[in-house]
Amino acid sequence: MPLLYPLVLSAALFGIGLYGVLARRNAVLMLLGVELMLNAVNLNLVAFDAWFADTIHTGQVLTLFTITLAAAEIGLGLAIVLALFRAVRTVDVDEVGAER
Amino acid sequence: MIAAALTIPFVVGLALLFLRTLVSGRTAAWLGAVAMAASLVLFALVWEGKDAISGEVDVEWIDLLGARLHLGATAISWPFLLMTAFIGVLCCVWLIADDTAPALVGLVLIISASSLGVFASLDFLLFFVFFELALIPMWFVIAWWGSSSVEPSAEGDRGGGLKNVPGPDPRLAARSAATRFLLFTVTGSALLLVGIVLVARDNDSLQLTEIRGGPLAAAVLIVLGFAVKTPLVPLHTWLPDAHSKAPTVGSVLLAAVFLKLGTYGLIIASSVLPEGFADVAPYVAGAGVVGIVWSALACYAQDDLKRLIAYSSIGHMGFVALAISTMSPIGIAAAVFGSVAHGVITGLLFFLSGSLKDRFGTASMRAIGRGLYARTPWLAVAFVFAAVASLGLPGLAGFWGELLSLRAAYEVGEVLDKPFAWTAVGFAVLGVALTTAYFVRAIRLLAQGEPVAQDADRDLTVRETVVAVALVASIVVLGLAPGLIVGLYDFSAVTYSGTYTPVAP
Amino acid sequence: MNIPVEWSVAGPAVIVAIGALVALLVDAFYPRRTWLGSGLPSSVALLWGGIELIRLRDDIVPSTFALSLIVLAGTLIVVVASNVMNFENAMPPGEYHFLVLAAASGALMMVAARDLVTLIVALELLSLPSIALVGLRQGDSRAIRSAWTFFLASVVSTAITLMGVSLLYGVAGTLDYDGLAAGLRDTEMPDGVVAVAVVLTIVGLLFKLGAVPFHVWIPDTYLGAPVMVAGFLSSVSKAASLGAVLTLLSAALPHTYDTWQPLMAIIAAATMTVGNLGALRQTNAVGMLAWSSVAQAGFLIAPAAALLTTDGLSAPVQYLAVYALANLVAFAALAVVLRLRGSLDYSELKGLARTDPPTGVPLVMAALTLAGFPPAVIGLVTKYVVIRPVIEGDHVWLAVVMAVNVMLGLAYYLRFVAVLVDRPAIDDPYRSPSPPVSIRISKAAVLIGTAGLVALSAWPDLLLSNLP
Amino acid sequence: MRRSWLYVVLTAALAVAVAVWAVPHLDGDPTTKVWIEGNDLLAVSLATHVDSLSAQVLLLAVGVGLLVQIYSTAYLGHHPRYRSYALVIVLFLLGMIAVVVADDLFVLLIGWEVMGLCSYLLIGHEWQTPIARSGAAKAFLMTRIADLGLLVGILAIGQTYGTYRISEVLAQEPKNSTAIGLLLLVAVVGKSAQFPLHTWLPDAMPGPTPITALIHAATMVAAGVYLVARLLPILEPSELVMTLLAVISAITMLLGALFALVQTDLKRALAWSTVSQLAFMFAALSVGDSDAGTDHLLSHGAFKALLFLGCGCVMHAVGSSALSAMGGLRLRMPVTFWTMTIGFAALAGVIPTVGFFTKDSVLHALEHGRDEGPLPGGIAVAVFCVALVTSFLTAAYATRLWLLAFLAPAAEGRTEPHEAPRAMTGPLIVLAVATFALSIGQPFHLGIGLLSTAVAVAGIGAVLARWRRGRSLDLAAPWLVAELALDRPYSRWIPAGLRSSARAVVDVDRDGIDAYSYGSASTAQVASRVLGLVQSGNVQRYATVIAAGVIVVTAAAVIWT
Repeated sequence: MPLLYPLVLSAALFGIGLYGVLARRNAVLMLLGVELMLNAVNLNLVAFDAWFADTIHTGQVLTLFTITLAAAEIGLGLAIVLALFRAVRTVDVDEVGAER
Repeated sequence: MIAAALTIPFVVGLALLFLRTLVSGRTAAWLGAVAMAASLVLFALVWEGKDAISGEVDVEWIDLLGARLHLGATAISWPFLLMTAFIGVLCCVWLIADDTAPALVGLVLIISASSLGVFASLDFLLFFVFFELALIPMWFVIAWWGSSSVEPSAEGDRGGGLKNVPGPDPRLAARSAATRFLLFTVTGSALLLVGIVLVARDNDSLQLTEIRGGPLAAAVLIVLGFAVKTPLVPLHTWLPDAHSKAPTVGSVLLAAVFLKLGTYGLIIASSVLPEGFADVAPYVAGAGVVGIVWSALACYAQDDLKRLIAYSSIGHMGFVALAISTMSPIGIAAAVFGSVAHGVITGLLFFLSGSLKDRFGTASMRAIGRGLYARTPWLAVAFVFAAVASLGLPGLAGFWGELLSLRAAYEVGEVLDKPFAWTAVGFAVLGVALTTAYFVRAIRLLAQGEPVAQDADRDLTVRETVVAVALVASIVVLGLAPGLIVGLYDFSAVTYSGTYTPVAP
Repeated sequence: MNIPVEWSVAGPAVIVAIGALVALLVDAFYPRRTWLGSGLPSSVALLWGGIELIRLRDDIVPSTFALSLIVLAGTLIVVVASNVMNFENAMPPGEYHFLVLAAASGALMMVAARDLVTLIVALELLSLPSIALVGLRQGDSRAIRSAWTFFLASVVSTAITLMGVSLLYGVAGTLDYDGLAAGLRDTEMPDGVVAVAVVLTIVGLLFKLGAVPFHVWIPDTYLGAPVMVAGFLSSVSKAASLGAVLTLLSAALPHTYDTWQPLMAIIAAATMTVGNLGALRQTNAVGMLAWSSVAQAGFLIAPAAALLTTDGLSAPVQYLAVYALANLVAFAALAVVLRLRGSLDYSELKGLARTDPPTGVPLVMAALTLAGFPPAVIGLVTKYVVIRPVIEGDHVWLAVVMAVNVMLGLAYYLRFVAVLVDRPAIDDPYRSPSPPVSIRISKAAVLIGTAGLVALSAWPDLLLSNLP
Repeated sequence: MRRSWLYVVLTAALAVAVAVWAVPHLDGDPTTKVWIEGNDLLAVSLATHVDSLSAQVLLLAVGVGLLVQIYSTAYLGHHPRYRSYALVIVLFLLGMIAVVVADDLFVLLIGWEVMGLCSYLLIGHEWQTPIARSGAAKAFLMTRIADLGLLVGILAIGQTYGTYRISEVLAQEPKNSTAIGLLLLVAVVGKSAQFPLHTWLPDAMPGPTPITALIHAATMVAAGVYLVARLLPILEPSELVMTLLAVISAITMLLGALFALVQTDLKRALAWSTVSQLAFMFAALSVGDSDAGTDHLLSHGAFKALLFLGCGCVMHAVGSSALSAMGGLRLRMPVTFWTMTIGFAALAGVIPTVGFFTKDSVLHALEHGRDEGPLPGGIAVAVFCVALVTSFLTAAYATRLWLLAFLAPAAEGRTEPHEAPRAMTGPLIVLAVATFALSIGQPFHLGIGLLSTAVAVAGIGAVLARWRRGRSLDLAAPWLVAELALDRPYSRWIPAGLRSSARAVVDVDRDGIDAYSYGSASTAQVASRVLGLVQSGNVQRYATVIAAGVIVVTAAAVIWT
C-alpha cells in the first residue's frame, strides 16, 4: 500500500478534527474533534513506522504514548466540561465566554 | 576620590528619599547642598592635568560582557562634571525653603549624581546605566512637582489674555509631559543601547579608552539616541512641554544637565566612531542649524516664559551640534564651551522664571505683566542680564560657544563640505539675529513698559539672590576668561581639520 | 538494541515527582487543610531536588542545568509564596501541591529531553497539571472558564505539534535529537514538507511560551487562575518551554536553520510588540503582567536568531533567570496584596509602596527589572545580554524592534510604578495589626527575592558568570 | 557732595587714565602691545594697538564721555535710575575704548557689541514709554544684525590671513578683499546707520539727549568709520567694495540732508544730520583717504556733541524737542544760543570752524578721487557732485534749525524758559572752544575751500532770503517728511513676516512635527484596543487564531524555503 493513502487519510482526519474544534458549539463535540486530530497523528506515526520498518518502532511507541495522552486529555477535558456545566449550566461554548 | 564624589550625593539622596518623613525640607536642602558641594570640591580636586585621565578607577564589574566600573575625568568631561555639580549645588540652595519636600531634594541629588556618573564613566555600558538612571527620578520630579500654569494661549499673541480657561487637570498635564519626555528619551536610549552593542561587538571592548571605530549602523543608532536627548530637530517636541511643566529645579536640571548628556554623548560618539560619525555629521549639522532657526522662530511666538527658554535651548544645542559635526578641535572646544555656558545661562534663566512663577503662579508673560524694572528691579536686571548672555553678547559666556562653533563650521574641516558648511553658518547667523529678536521681545514684554503693580511683586529673596549671583558670576568669568575651558584643548594653532581623541591619555 | 540511559541524571525530576506523591499522601492522611501539611514536604522535595541537581552539575549540559535550576527555584518560590492563598476555602492544598510538583517534574523533564517522545510526554506532564491547577478552585466559575480556555488551546496546540512530530518522524525516521539532526541533513524529502514538519513541531512549544499568535489564551487564563498559578505559568512553564524549544532547535534542527531562523525572528518581533501593546491598556496588575509575559517571551526567543553560537543559548537563559525571578517576586507580592485587599486593580494598588513597603517596593523593583531600567540594573544588563546575540547574528532590524519595545514596555511598567508610589488616596484601611504567619512567610519570600534582584543589580556578574 | 558726582569722578579717572596713555601716542609711532597671549585654539589675545588715529579717537571718546557725564548730573541727576544710567555710560566708554585700541579682532568685537548693548539700554532708559522701547529694540536689532556681518567678517579675515590680530593682518599682502569687504560693509552700514540700515538712528532719539550726543553722534556710530579706516588697506584693493561704499555714502548723505531739511523736531533733524555727516566720512574713505575721513570724524564728534548737548539744554528749557515749541530763545538762553551757533556754523562749514576744514578735506579727497584712488573715475565725480549738493543742503538745514530754534517768534503759551545750569552749559563752552581749537593745523585747500564756502553761503543765503521774506521754512514735500517710507520694511513688513512665520512654526511644530509622536501613541492605543477585542473570552475564537496562525506561519516557512 502506498504511503500516500494513510497520509491523505490522516490529513483529512486532522482537518475534520480541527474543523470540529473550531466550529462546534457543544463542548463535548469539540473534545471529539481533538480526539480526531490526535488519531490522525497516530495514523501517521504508524504508517511511517511501517514504511520505515523501524526496528525500534519509535513511531509505534509514540503512538502508544499518544493514545494515553489523549485519554488523559479527554479525561481532564470532560472533568472541566463537567465543572463548567455545574458552574454555568450549559456546554454551549458561546455562552461560556470568560468574564472580562 | 572620583568614586566618593559620585557616592556622596547618591547616598545622601537615597537617605533623604527613605527618611523623608524625618527631616524638614529646609534641612534636607541644606544637606543636599553640602553633599553636592562636597562632590563639586572633590571633582575639582581630582584634576590631574589635561593629558591624563584624572582620578581613574577601574574595577572589574561584568566579566562576561567586558563591562568594568571604569571612572575618570578627561579634558572633555571635566568641565561637564564641574558644571553639573555646580548646578546641583545651586538647585539644592534654591530648595532651601519651608515648603520644600525632602523627597524632591533626594531626587535632585540622585539626578545630579547619575548625570555626574554619565560624565565620569569611561565604560560605555556604565555610561548607559547612569544615562538611564536619571530618567525615572526626573519623571517623578516633573510628574509630581510639576504644574501647568494658566496658559492663556501658549502659542502666539492671539486673544486669550488672562482668561482662566478651565483646562485639563494641571497634574495630568505635568504627568503627560513627563511621560512624553521619558518615552522620547527612552526610545532614543534604547536605540543607543543597540548601537553600543554593535560597537562593543566590533571592538570587543566597552571601554571608551579602547573603542576605535564601528559600523555606520552603530553611529546612526548612537547619534539618534543622543539626538533625542540633545535634542535635534525634529526630535525635539518633548522638550518644550517637559521644561515648561517641570518645577524650577526640574527645568534647571533638564536644561542645564540633561541636554548636556546628549551633547556629551555626541562628542563621545564623534571621537570613538570617527568614520561612522563623519558619515552622519552633515545630518547632525543640518538638524542643528535648522533647529537654531526653527526654535528661534518658535520662541518669537511664545507667551509662556519657560516655554520660550525651553525652545531657546534647542537653538543653543543646535550650535553645539553644528560644532560637534565639524569634528575639529575647535568644534570640540566649542561644543564643550557651548554646553557649559548654556548650562549656567539657561540655568539662570530657568531659576529666574521659576522665581516669577513662584510669585505670580504662572510663567505667562502677559499675566506677569510689564514693567518689572520698576516692580522687582533686581529680578528684572538679572533676567535682562541672563537674556543678554543667552543671546550671545560678546564678553559673556554665551558668546564664545557660538563664536567657536561658527568658526569651526566656517573653517571647514574634512567632514563637512564647503558650500554646506557655509550655508550652515549663514543659517546659524540668521538664528543669532532671531534670537536677539525674541529676547528683545521678552525684555519688552516683561522688564520694560508702564508698570502695573501686582500683589505678588517681591524682589529676589536671599536664596534666589545667592543662586543668581553665583550664576551671574560664573557667566561673567567664563565670558571674560574663555581660556579656562578652551585652554584644556591645546591643539596646534589654527587647525582646520584633524580627528580628535579625547579620552586617550 | 540497547539504548544507554544514565538514569541518575533524571534524579531531580524523580525526586520532585516523588515529592508530589508524598504531598498528596500527607494531605490525604493528615488533612489539615492548611499549607503546612503538604507545602512542607513539597518544599523539602524541591530543595532536595536542587541539591541533587547541583551534585550532578558536571554530568549535565550547562544550559539544561541552568534551566533546571530555574525551574526548581521558581517552583520553590511558588510553593512558599502559595501559603497566602486561601486554602481554607475551596483550594485543596494536597492536590494543589501535587499538581504543582507534578508540573515541575514535567518541566524538569522537558528541559532535559533529547528525544521528541520524551519531550511530548514531558510537555503533557507539564500541561495537564497546569490546566488542572488553573481550574482547581472549586465553585469559581471564572477559574473553570479559564481552565477551559487553557485546556482547549493547549490540546489543539499539542495536536498540531504531534502532527509535526509525526511528519518529522516521516522525514527522518527517528525521533531522538541526534538522529533527527542527521536525518534532516540527509533527507531527500522536499523542502516544503520538512518546513511544514519543523514549523508544526515548534508550535506546541511556542504555545506554552505564549508567542504570538499562540498567546491568545494567556490573558484570560492568568486572570482566571489563582495568582501563584499564574506566576507558575509565567515563569516555570515558560522556562521549560523555552529550554525545550532552544534545545530542539539547536540540537535537532540545526540543518533547517534557514527555515526556522527568520520565523523565530519575526515571531519574536511580533510577540514583543503585541504583548507590549496589549499591556498598554491594562488596569489590573495581573492583566498587565500577563501581557507583559507575552512581550517578555518575545525577548526570550529573539536570540534564537543567533542560536547556533553558544551565546545564543546562554543569553536567553540568563534573561530568563532574571525575568522569572522578577516575575515571581511580582506575583508573590500580588498574592499577598490580593489576600489583604481582595483586588488587584490599579485603583486598589495606589500608594502601596508607601502604605505597605514590604510588598510595594518589591513590586516596584520587579516592574523596573522587567522594564530593564535602572535602578534595576540587572534588568538592563540582561536586555543588553539578549540584544547582543541578535547583533552578533547581524539582525540589526530585530535589535531596533527590541529597542522600540523597551520603550513601549516602559510606558506601562512606569504607569504601574507610578500607581504604586503615588500618594495613597486614603489612609490604608487594610493594615491588620498582626498579620497571620502565612502572610509573613510570603512577605519574607518576596523580600528575599527582591534582595536577590538588588544584589544582582549591584553586581550582575553574580548571575552572568555563574549561569552558562 | 551729591552722589551723582561719584560717577563723574569715576568717568574722570577713566578719562585721565586714557589720556595719560593716549597723549604720548598722538604724534608717536604706532605701538602694539600684547597683554595676554591667547590660547592656540581660541586665538584671542588681549592685544592693543595705539597710533595717532586711535589716540585721537580715544581722547574724543573719553572727552565727550566726561563732558556728557558732567552734563548728565544736571540733566538726569534727579532721575530715580540715574545710577544705572551713569554706570552704563562708563561701561559704554569701556566698550568704545576696547574697539579703538583693540589689536585683536575679537576684543574689538566684544567692545563693538558691548557698545550696542549699552546703546540699547540707554535708548530704552525711559522704558515706560512705548516709543523708547520700540526705538531701543529697533536700534539693537539692526545694529546686531550688522554685528553679525562683522563676526563673519572676522572669521573670514582669520581664515584668509591665519591671524586675528589687526597689526599682523595689515602686515600682509591684501587678500580676498571683496568677500571680507562686503561682510565688513554690512557691519559698518548697520553700526553707522548708513543706507539701507539707516532708519534706526532717528528712531533712537527717545533716548536721553546726552546719550544721543555721546553714542549716537560722537562715538559709537563713528566706530564704523574708524573700523573701515583701520582696515582700509585690506579693503582698498576691491573696486566693488569701494564703489559700493561710495554709492552707499552718496545716497545716505543726500537722503540724510534732505530729511534733516524737513524735520519739525530739532533732535530728529540733528539725527538725520548725523547720518548725512557719517556718509561724508565714508565718502572720503571710499576714495582711499582715511585721514580726511577720520579728521571729519573727530571734528564732527566735537560739533555734533555740542549741538546735541545744546539741544538738550533747549529741551530742558522748553520741555520738548519740537521746533514749534521753541523760538525766541536767543536772549533767554545766551550761552546755549552762542555755543549752538558755533556748532551750526561748523555743521554748515563756515570758516574758521573745524567743520569747514574737515569738510574741505573730504571734498578735496573726493575731487582727487577721480584721478587716483580705488574708485572708478565716474563714480568719484558723481560722489563729488552729490557731496557738493549735500553741502548746500547742510548749510540750508543748519540755518533753518538755527533760525527756528532761536530767532523765530516764541511759541505761544509757554512758561518762560531759562538758561540751563552751569553743569550743562560748561560742557557746551568746552566743546565750542574745541570746535575752534581743532582747526589749528588743519590742511587748507584754496580752490575747494572757495568752492565749498560759496556753496555753503548759497545754502545759508537761500534760507535767510526765504526767512527775510517771511515765508515758512517748512517745505511742502510730504514724501520727504515721510522719509520716503524707507522704514516701512523694518517697522512693518519684517516684524509682520516674523510674527506670521513664528506662528506658522509653532503650528507646524505642534501639528506637523509632533504628529509622529502623537500618531504613534494613538496607533499604539488603537492597536491595544484591537488586541483587546480579540480577547473576547470565546475559546473557539482563540483556537481559530491559533489555527490561522499555524497556517500562516507554515505557509510562510514553505514559501521561503
